[in-house]
Amino acid sequence: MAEEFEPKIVAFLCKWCSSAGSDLAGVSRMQYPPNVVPIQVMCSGSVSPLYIFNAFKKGADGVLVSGCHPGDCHYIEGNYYARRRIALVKELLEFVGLEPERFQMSWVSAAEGTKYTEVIKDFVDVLKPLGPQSHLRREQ
Amino acid sequence: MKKRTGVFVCHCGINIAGTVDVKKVADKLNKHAGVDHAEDYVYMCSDPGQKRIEEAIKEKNLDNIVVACCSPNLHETTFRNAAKAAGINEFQCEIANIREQCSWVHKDMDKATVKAEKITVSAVERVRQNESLEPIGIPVTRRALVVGGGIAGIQAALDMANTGFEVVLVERSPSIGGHMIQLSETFPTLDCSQCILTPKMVEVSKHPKIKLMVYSEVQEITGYVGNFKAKILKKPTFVTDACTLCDECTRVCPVVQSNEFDLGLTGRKAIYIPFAQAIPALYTLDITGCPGLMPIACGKCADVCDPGAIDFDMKPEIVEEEIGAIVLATGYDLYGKEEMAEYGYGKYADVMDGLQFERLLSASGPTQGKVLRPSDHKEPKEVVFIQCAGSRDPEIHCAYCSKICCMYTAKHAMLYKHKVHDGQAYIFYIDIRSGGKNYEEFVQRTTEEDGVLYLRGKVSKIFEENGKIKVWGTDTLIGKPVEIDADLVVLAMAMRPSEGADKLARTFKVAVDKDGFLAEAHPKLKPVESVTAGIFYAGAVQAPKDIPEAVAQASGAAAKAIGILSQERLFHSPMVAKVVKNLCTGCNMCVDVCPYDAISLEDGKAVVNDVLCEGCGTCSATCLRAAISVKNVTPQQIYEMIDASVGG
Amino acid sequence: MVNLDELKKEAKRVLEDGKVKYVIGYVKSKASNMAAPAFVTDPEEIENLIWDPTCVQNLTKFIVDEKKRKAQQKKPDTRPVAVVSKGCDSRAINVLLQEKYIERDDVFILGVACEDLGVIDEKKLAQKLKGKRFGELTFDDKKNVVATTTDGTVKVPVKEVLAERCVECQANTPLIYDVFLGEEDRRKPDAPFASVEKMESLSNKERGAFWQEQLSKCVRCYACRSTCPMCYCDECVVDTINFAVTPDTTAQEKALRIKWIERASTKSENFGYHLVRAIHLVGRCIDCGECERVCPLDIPIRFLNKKLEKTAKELFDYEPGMDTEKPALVASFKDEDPEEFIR
Amino acid sequence: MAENVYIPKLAKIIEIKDEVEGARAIRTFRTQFLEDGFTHDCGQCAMLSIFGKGESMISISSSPLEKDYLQFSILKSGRVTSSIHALQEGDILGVRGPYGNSFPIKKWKGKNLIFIGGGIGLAPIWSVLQTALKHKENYGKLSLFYGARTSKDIVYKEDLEEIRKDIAVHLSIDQEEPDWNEFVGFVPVNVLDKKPSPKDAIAITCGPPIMIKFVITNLEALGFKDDQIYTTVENKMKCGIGKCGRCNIGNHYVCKDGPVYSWAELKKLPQEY
Amino acid sequence: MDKILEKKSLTNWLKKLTGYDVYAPVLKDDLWNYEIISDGDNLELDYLNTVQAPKKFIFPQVENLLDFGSSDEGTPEITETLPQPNPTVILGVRPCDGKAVILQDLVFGGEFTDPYYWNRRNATYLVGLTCNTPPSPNCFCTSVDGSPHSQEGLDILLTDLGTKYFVEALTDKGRKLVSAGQALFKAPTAKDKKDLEQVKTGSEKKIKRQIKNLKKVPPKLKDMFDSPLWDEEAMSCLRCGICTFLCPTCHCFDISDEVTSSLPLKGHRIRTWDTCQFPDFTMHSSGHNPRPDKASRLRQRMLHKFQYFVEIHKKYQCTGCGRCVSLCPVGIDIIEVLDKVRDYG
Repeated sequence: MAEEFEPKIVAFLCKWCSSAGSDLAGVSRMQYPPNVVPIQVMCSGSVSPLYIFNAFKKGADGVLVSGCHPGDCHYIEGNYYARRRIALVKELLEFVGLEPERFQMSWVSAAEGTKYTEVIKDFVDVLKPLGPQSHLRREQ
Repeated sequence: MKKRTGVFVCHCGINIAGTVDVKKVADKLNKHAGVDHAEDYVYMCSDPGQKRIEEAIKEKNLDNIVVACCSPNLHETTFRNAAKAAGINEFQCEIANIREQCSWVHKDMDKATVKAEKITVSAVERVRQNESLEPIGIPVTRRALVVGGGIAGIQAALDMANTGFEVVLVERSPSIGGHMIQLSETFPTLDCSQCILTPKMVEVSKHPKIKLMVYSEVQEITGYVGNFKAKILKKPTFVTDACTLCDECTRVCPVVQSNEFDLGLTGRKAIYIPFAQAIPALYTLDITGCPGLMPIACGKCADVCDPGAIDFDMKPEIVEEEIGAIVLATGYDLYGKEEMAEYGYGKYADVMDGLQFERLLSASGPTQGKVLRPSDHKEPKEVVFIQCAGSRDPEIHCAYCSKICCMYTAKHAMLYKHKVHDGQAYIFYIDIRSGGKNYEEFVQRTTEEDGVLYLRGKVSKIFEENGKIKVWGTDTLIGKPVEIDADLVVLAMAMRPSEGADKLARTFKVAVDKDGFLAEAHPKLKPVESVTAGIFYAGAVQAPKDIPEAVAQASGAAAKAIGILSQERLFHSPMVAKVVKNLCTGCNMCVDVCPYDAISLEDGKAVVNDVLCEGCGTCSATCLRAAISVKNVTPQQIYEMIDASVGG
Repeated sequence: MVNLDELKKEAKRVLEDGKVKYVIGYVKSKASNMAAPAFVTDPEEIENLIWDPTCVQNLTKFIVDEKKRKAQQKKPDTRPVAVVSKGCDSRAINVLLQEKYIERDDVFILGVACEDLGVIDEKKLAQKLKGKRFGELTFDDKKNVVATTTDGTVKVPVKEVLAERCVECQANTPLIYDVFLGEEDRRKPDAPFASVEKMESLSNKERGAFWQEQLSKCVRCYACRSTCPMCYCDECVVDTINFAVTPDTTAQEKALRIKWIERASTKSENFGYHLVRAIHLVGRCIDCGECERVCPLDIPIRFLNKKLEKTAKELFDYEPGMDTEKPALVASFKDEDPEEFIR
Repeated sequence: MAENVYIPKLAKIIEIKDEVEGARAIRTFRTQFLEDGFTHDCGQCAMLSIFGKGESMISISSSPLEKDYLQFSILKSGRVTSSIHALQEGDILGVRGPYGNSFPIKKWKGKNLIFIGGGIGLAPIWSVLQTALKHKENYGKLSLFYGARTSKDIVYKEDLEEIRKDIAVHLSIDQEEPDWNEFVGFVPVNVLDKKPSPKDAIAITCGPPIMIKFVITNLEALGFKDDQIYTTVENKMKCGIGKCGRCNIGNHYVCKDGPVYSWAELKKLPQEY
Repeated sequence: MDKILEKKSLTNWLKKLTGYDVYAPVLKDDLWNYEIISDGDNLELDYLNTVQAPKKFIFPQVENLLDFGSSDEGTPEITETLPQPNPTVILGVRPCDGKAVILQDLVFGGEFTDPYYWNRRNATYLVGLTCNTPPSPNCFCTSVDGSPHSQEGLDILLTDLGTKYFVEALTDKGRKLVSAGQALFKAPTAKDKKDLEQVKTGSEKKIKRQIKNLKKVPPKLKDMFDSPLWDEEAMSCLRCGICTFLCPTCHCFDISDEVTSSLPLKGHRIRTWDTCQFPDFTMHSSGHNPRPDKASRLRQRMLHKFQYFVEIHKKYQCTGCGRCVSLCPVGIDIIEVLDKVRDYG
């Protein structure tokens, strides 16, 4: 029997909210699939489109950018810039034919361990039927 | 030179080792190119664990280390200090979080182990490109700013002033005292609120280290921890220092406005002193109602003022103050009338909120402490108190618990009963939250000694009929509908951030939470700190609180501020943005996005003020030319981390 | 109609006055049916300038060139250069001003109105002429393009062979100029994003297949980048070397340079290049369409930029090159920016 | 089938020596081929590979008479050289070559050889110098001018002291330093100062382009003819075999037709290096 | 070996070429390009010249030189990746592009033969087609010692004689292809031969553009290294790679390492097209750039093709295909530039 496809997800988590939120999920021993490798960044606003393109190129099946809720940013407004930038990147990626489900953004606060867990669970669920991402992936 | 890296994998007892094969992780890392040492140990954070790290650094001549353990929020400092103790720069230590973000959230050992490896490799790739950095030192202006003159602000100001630091206390209304000065008695001791607060208010006004600025608002804050500059707007009171407090003006003033102090239960003149014990004792001319300003249509007050203290030409004034630390204590407001229309609030005179009821109970209140209902000044015999009016109602109102309502409602009912012995008090509640010293006993007293009737359930409808306020509800304990013909209904309205808190947050560059309260830096470990260094919270500005909590937090904030003010120099994280001059074209985008105004253009190139920069990196994502990035979170590092995360 | 003699007169005047270093305009090309850029220093040669729908190039690129050239010269002539500028090209100048890349005094703008025309698309014309080979193109006063083919001359209304970018043009009149020629006739197209909308209406899969095929053609000659006035960085993610090397650049810094995109013109790298190009032009691309025109393999690159232009307009009400004082699209935000896509 | 010219041979680093520290660090590497290697002539180069980082053309600074190892002295300057610097003894890298022409040492029999080097530019001529030292009987007087920015930037320090016993060594640094007893000033000035005689002499110079330029001017002033001056040209190279086009100057490919030129030959080429 | 092939038999011949990959010009989205054809049914040989020359089959834009990796102990391991291509027939090669292959042979041969190139070259069969009408308005093959019916570099040359092709099998490889479809080919009649001559003489006259006295150019260029002409001509240059990437004779390349996995190390060393027109082409890692501006790079292109190459190989490195002229976005015209050089001073 073929092994079930396990999507690889790169998650850019802002240090103050989303990474802290995922810590909280840990502290609360909430369970979610191990498909995500988190990369902590200072702020969702610091996630350059290049990072996202690169993750897909390197073979990520999904990319998540997660930051603080609007108004809740540790850096006051970094997440507002992120929101705008990510919207544009998302539109572009969809336009060139990447399945929209593969690139997601979420707001997860330091208190939202549950939400983080759900975001990851749902992301994995939505990626599994899509199979491996080959659209932007580098030829091996 | 080739960098030598060491990796230390912590078992955390079985916390990590239970789900992650730590030996395998250490083995894998040992084989990783560039890693010269990898080991695992049961508790890395323990003394012997730290020793192992220090020894390995020395023996193996390591340039940098990764500790794979719990969240960096917990032991990053521990391990960085260990690195420092072993003679390498603290920034040559990175944490791979394989507990909160791995072992605790997964069950499958194989998969969790692979993930832990990736997380650790990713940290290795990051640390290998870390620069050694030294904290940035800045001199400190040893003065504090307190915004808000309620009990929290007063307490914080006094604590700091008594330690010997100058304090500027800014209050936007004409007097300090806040909501506490409006209260009758306080739970659970039934102390007279004014009696315990006024001495503190007087102390503020007389304190040589406190500069009190009432009727003032902070308009702009620039600078950074240790060196803020505040622009404070002093609104004109139109009354000069010549005033002798003779009160003639008030007598002749023809304009009657709603009295804020009594929450509209009474009126006041356009020229007024807020309340008898107001600090400072100064008259203020409220221009919203005064016809006398432009053109002079009235001027009666000026006519009767012997000392000539009325100055219609008084202008707003901007005062600039330099300060080193800030305490925000702007408190709360009650949930708005317009939002609680379902309970007839604002529609029926005899439906009032808790603060209004406080005024009714207060000896200094409109009824001199007699409980008389507003509509007909009769003593209400049946009073319904409704808790959670606006709180704990995520669908329509506020999701959060306002925390103090259970207690003050109990107090209201008790005080009512003390004044109206034959009256009946009903309390609709969801459940009673009486955590706090002597609080539960207090609530028990209301039922046992004062016969207050607690009804567990929600009120479905309130309407006026035959001079009574009909209250329909359900007692969910007996499962039957309840109908009460009340004389007075008191709503324990939700607390919410005082008006303008959102603007305040922007002015001070601090974050607000989803409910509009100011967000603390960490919900557990930094409850007093804001996200901006040097700005602290006291009282209900951060979340609903009762008086002792507000005071405690105020003292905490004061202590934190003193912690800053008592230093010669402050140290700032050196993980700040750095510009590659050659690449910069001076397009100004980084300047536009910087939330801290830390970047400016000099000779057409971006220049970062290290002291202002908080290292968020928004500039680096915006720059099209990769000319700016944050030290130790550079695109190069992220690139390698992506590589490690996707795993080839 | 833009009076060519008037244009020449103005160009000659600033040149003769010594007000400008040279005039950048269009001349007839021997090599191509489209015009060629010309750099005129001799007032006599102003006579060669032309203005017609073959003047496709966005000459703003050469203002960028001039700035780079000046940076290399020890004692540069600091006089401005004059440039013939169409509406779209003038928006490019605006973006350069907005990004403080040039100063207003660096350029003397001879603004020319496209009125109800624009520039022609050679390929559309070729299709119209049903594959007949054509030689020299001229234009009559009835707004026809007159082509000499093997079967004699053929007249085609210019409007029928306008470049897609002109059909969807939102700035047919220069927004910024020192001298303005022609009629101000600001037209607003009914469907400024029609071409993109057509693409959007395809399924995600179909679009994916489309771009897979199109981008696999790319040979990475970088003509699209090279012709773009906004691609003025000294260093590009696709370059192999850091051009911003100075004597004090350390080996470490050079070694750390990231290869975001590999040299190979393979699918993933081509996607990478074009995605980065598109995202770097968001809020900056003013749809002069030159990237697509110059592509020797006819990859419809303009779609990528146009798509983001549409997104910026619809989501953020941002139009590039319209306001030089505004912060850039990605360097600003509004509280009410959409976030339905965020969980 | 002929050997594939693009495939490097693997070689092991047997010795590493720090020559210069700091941002412009120089290290000397001695390598030994794992299997069959190649032999080279004085002045030839080899392409060193760090797999994953790329290749870099480096001149071979050991003498062809040295059969045990190939020596490379490498200035840390870019991606590849930085990763070579990160290698340790025992590590393996790729080497292909040898490439380019060589110094016509056979023609120099009986001549006085004057070596003039600056900075890392000593490396390419070191191979000739070593060869000449081993067969001193073949040549006239040997002398060496060598300069660096500071005394810390001098390469082959111990070797220089060693050869001092045999030949005249004129060291210089650009600026005054305490405890420096030799010449202070640029290399060309030192040459002018010491006035080597052009009679029966060959001058071999290598260093930064600006130094070479002034050395040649000064040598000409001292009466050296164009064919008495030899230097090496360094251009960007990728293939090493005259195909990739990068190092093209006139009808020459420096990797194949260079890097060694007499000033007489070099003068005929476009000045594009 | 001369033969006649009826046009209607072309498809049948192609079908007989089993074991070969057959490519021919195909029109797609207004562009002619070589595509693999499964059968020759829809083949149209009345085509303009393809955008990309057949160069890409022999000297592909990306060539894997070797794979590298590392053993468990961290020792580098390398694997040679010489291509072993299927025999490939390129049908419809214009004579200019055929000649270009000869020029490429000079580059990739010589002292160091390039095995990647030659493996592909030896597996490639070039079937040319005489240009009865110039495939590009900017054709100038006759000015650079070429002609629309040049046989150089081709294995077979077809000439369109209306209903049939005159087939000249020029090499053993060509004869092999013809013999694969032996029965379909007939011997040419005397008339066919006469027709062939007529077509050939006629075709040369149809070439409109030319450089007169090109012979004067190479010696002249020698003294024009520092001429201001280059600055003038390069003003409009965009520094893109169209002229060189699409040139059938340009051969410059880059070698770079592509890491596909860093843990454990895996990747390819690849060779990719590069061009003297890119500013990073000659830049040293120190930042020094011998060709720092557009003018010096434009000069390099001209000098390399019309002076240096001529000095080394006694041939122009240009076949007059006109691609660089037609496709230059700003109309830089090599013909015009060379005219100016010839008449300079």
